[in-house]
Amino acid sequence: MRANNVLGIIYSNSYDSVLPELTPLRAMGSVPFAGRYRLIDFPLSNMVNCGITNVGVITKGNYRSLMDHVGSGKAWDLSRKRDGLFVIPPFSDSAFGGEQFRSRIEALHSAIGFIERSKAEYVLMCDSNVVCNMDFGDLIKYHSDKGADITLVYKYEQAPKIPGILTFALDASGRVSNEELCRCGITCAAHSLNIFLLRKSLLERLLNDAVCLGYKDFDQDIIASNVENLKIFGYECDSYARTIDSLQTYYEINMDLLQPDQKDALFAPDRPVFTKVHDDMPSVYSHSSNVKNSLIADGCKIEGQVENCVFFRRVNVGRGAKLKNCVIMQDTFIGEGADLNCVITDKNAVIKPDKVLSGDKNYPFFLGKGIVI
Amino acid sequence: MRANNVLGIIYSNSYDSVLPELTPLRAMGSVPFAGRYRLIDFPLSNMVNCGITNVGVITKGNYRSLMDHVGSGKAWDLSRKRDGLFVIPPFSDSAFGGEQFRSRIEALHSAIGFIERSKAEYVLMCDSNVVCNMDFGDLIKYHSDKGADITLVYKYEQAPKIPGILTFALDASGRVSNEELCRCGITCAAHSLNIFLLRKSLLERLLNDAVCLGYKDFDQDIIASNVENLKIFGYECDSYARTIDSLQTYYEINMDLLQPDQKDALFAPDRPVFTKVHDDMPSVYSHSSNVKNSLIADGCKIEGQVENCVFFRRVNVGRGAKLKNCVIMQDTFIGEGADLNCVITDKNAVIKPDKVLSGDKNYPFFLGKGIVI
Amino acid sequence: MRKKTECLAMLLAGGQGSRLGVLTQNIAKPAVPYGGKYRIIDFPLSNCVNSGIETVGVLTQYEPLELNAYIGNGQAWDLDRINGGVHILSPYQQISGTEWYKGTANAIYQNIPFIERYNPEYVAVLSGDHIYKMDYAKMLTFHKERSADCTIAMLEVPWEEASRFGLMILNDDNSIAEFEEKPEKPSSNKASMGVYIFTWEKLKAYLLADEADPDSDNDFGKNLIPAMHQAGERLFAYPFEGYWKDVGTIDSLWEANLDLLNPGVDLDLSDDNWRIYSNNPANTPHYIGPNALVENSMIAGGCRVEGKLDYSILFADVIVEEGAKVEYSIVMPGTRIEAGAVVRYSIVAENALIRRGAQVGDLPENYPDRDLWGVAVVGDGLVVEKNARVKPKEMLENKIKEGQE
Amino acid sequence: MRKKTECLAMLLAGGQGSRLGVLTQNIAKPAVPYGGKYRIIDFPLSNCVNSGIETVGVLTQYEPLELNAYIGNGQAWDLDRINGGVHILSPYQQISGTEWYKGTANAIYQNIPFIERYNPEYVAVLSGDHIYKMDYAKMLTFHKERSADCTIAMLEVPWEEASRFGLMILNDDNSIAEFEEKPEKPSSNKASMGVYIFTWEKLKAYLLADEADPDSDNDFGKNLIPAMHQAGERLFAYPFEGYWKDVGTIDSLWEANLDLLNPGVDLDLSDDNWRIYSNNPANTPHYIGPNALVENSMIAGGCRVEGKLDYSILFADVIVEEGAKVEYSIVMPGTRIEAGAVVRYSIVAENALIRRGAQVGDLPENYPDRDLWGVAVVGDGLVVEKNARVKPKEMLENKIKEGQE
Repeated sequence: MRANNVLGIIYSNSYDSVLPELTPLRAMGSVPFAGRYRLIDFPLSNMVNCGITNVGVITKGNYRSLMDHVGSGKAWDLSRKRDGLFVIPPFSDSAFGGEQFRSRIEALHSAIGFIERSKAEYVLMCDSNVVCNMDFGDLIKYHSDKGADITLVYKYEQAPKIPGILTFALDASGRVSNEELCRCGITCAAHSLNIFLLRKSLLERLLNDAVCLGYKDFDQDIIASNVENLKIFGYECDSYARTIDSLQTYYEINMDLLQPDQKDALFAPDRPVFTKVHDDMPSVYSHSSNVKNSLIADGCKIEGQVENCVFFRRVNVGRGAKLKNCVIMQDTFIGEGADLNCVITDKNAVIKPDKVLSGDKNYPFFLGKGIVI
Repeated sequence: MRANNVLGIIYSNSYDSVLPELTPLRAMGSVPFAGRYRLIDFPLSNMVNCGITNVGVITKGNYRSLMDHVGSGKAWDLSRKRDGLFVIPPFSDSAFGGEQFRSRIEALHSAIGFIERSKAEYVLMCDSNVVCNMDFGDLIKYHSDKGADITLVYKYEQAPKIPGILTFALDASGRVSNEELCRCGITCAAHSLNIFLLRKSLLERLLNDAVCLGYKDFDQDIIASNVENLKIFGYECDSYARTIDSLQTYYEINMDLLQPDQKDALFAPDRPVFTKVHDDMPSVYSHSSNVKNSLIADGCKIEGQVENCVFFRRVNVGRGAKLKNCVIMQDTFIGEGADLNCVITDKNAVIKPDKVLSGDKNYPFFLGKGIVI
Repeated sequence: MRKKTECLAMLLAGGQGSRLGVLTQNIAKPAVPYGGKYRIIDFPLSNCVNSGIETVGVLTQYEPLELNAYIGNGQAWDLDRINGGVHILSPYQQISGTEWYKGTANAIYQNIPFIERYNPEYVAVLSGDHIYKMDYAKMLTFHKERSADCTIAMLEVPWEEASRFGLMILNDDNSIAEFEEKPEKPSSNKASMGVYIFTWEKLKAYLLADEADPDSDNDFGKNLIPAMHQAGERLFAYPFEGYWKDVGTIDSLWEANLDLLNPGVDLDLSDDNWRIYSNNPANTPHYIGPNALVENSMIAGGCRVEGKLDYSILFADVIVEEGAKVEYSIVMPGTRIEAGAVVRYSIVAENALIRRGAQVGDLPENYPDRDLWGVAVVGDGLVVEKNARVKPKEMLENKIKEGQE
Repeated sequence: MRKKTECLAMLLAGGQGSRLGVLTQNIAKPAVPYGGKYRIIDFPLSNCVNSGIETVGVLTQYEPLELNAYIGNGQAWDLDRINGGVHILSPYQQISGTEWYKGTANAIYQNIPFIERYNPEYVAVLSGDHIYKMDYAKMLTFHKERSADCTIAMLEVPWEEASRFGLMILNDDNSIAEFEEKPEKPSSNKASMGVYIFTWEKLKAYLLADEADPDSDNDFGKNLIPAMHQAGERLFAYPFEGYWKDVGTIDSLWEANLDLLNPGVDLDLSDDNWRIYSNNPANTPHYIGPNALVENSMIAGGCRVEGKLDYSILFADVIVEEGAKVEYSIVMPGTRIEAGAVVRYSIVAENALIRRGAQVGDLPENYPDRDLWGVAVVGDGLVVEKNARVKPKEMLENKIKEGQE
């Protein structure tokens, strides 16, 4: 199958609830990450890099900043007459009594018109809270080689602390085996990255059945209960993949990117991660700056000391300020002499001169959007 | 002031309720009109033709087909890095207790973030149910020449049957005068086309006041009650402008376009009306076709008799079928020998062979989307 | 690092198309209007994008202005891509000197740096003057399956016409045994369609060799492909079935247009799965007047028809006034045919004005000596004055005087 | 009918820029990188779009490949417009014959049909090798207010440098009394910036006259504008204040870059109301290593800095290894400076490799005879081998051998 025969579906609101600090005003997909990205850039770029040209982004609430970010899809070369990127706004779906969808099944069903209109044969679904860079071309080939009905991507490691995450055992052929299916989330296990590939006609049938039967849980009612009826295969992701399940992991994953091998794994040069371009000037370091082991996006002006930090666009660090182990989002202003340790600031925060803020590596201090302190 | 100093705002859901037949699944702005257009094309093209490059489209419900139609704004050359076209989805606005907006004031307030971010000095607001082609450049010049605080566009003729439409009297200078302000809607009067031009800072102030004071009615609480405090001028529209207030007027306005002078007035060659391009082939007439006094969009295949009709894209008329005084929307299939008089079909309708349907010029027969009869 | 492109296309749009006379006086041949709303180049461009080829170089050095303006940023064909998209490639100066394209192979040779930017595995070389719908992706699969070095799309033509074409004699496995260039007595009816897919590495080597040969005319058909054949490279013919027409002459252009009105002809432009894109101005639905009579015709947007129309194709914004008659004719955008004028068996170019009582073209049956008869042509922007006459076969290049009543 | 365009811009990007030596060996001068993420042409293009000019013709006949690829469909500058947008205009063949651009005026002359398509009232003619931010809309207002035929942007330069410029002597109303072309003893310090606005009707008439004059060099400064002046047309000088720099030489390019690190220089690239757009690849935030020392520098995306950096500008994806030292230097995209290498007072072009222990450039204080000192340049893609040395003022065009320890 050619990749342009695959329709991409991204949930922009996946597990908003595990990151309440950053998602009151934005969807998971538009959470800033790694200095210049938003989380949705990763699934989107993965799809585009393997040749997928038709992507639907399912939204629920608070998706204005997401729409602002993805725009017409130009940054991913998905601004097209035919196919391209579509943001699918919530729709009062009569099947659910006019309310907005709550579960993954309902979300998909609410986009059923979009899915049906597509001429693609396959559907590839991703979540926004999984930061990964993988070659979906290999996944597509695996699916076809195995003759699978559904292929789901998994990692074998400690499962993220997300309620109801699917963990399972596989037989020698890679097929998800029935008996060892379990839902735990504590020890090392093959856990789903919520990346699913299946034939569009099969998805349509499963969805219609699920709605008729009142199913709510995609993992349980569609995947788990069909392990015998359908050939469900697991595909192990051997490239970079991390799941965000809390502010703590969000912080850790940002910090881990200060290790060059982690950064190089996520930003594989042959699979670039695309994002909206902002035309900031390159960052400027003054005479008094002293920056060590940090990731710095464009447009910053640094006059202070910075160590082990991730800076987003246009961060301003005054003379004599000291930052250590911080994730500082765009347009944050750090006054002269301020001293920050283990702090996450959301956009447009202002730290007045000489303020001292300190969190812990295991419990970073979070400063909300636009807060002046 | 340069037109690119003006921010355009279009209500896509204006008066959905007056056209219930066509708006259960779409916003007023995406109601098909005149063979190949959607109603929003008219305010959008007017704005673009006078040089406005930043337009926000405020939506409420059922706006998927609208988003599909406007896409990234390319058709209006509004797909831009900076400015361009933005669809503003409804947002749970805490000022209104988390519910979606109901009034024009609430709608505008819900888009206040978008309005504030714009660098334009002025705001021009339009509705989607007013079909007009006017030179907004002249309006902008008038506003500036008069030193007006608010300029509203009016027509002097029988007011449309829209509840609460604003009618008023003007003094010799063109200023809306206080004493004769009234709300009627029956006889000839200067009635508002709901096109307003004002300084952005003034709009922001008026909106904030209105929300604080719990105002709901833009016309009454913002325009009428400020006639003395503000210099509110009326600008008479001397070009084509018709207001849709019911299925009946919708039908009439379509039919009136069969008069070449009406059509030429709406489609002024120096102010083209842009719309999404669909790449249909030109329409084909067979040996057995006989078409008189009709407006035919691309992609039709006509083998029957057609008189006084407006055809949208890809209408198929079988041999021996007879259509008179009909508005036939896209992808309608008319079987052989069918006989239709004064019928409006929504998209994808199918009329089986030899069916006879007849409405009246004053009460056309309406066939809903996808109905097979 | 730029990602590898599997296949890019180079479209040879250079020809002046002199056999189209006045129709190509100011525009390159691929920009000639066709089929009510299209231009010839819409076909290869749409084929490319429908086949998944999103990087297209259009090679031209002759009057590219109209073509440039028509192609614009490629948006109409969904080819306004960030990587790739459509690019018009004119000759340019280098430190080592400058030259115009000498031949088709040289045109590609001069653009090797363009091609290499995209790092393609395969390059499709297409000519820009044929009307056809073709899935190049299928041809590429054929090419790959055979590990071919060059695959040539091939069509079986009627034997009696075969001598007008470049022909191929094939072995059983579809590899090419021999070429015959417009032979008097054809021994094959398998004609080359002017559509090639090359393995880029091979093509590049032969382009360099061809350029180094001072005796070469630097032409694909005459030099480069025979050279590959002689050297024993793997050349295959890819069989194509379907509508394919060269529109290089007035007669074939006229015929190819009227083919669209013939239900028996296998060229469906309404197929939603293989759309032919075009770049069209904003125009309204067309209007048919109360006394018009329209039969067997195709009408584009913006037209106003109040007269009689039969077996004709009107492009955008054409006006046919009440009492005017248009039969078996092609009328290009913006032309006006006044009341009482008669246009028959003609091609009228853009923005012409046929005034009252003028007569353009005539019925073949009025010409017992068929050699005197042919399609009449009126060049763009010309005025055919009142009661004037443009004879069959005539090609009007300048204003014509008012005729006698 | 196409709507009237108020003003379109023609950007003269033709120059080979030979004074930039290896830096323009394979690219046109406007494509030379500047300021960490920009190329020279970003400035006039961004000025155009910020001034509301959305139709820009870029005239070039020299190595347009890189420029073409860089400009692409114009999206980076918001110039991927359906009407208008940015178009690269190379010479082409017409029925009447073909020719390369003979001079700046001839380049515009050859593109009259392009200009006329947009039916402009005014045409701005810009040169493509200056760094400046300027609102052409204000200049246009000035032009219109004075009913000028030609307005020339003018900058007051220091008297001691005035003799390097084309100068203007003005009347009280800012109309131009006289021109002085690089005079030895300047009687004015008002220099032309190479930015012109013409009333199109007038410009067209003079272009036609200039073309008809066999003795003309077809140059704006030498022929066309003096001719307008002589004929008594209304020529005005528009005073500009702000940063403006010609980057036509290695020294001025180097200086103009380092100007960005000087807070006293009036060139703010972070102004949100006058953004300078550029076309940049997808790259990550840059990374500063644990032992790096970065001062007074500007660093673009994708870089990895583990060494010492002072008064330098790194373009995208540059690597400075631990122990390497870069001072007072400009390092263009993709270059790698290995451990222990020292780069001082240099411009290193794209994708070069400076190997361990190599030394590029030197401090001026080490050269008592300042004529022997100058900025060192390493051409693109070159390797400076281990311990090799590139002397000040040297311009490395070919691979250099390994040096002695």
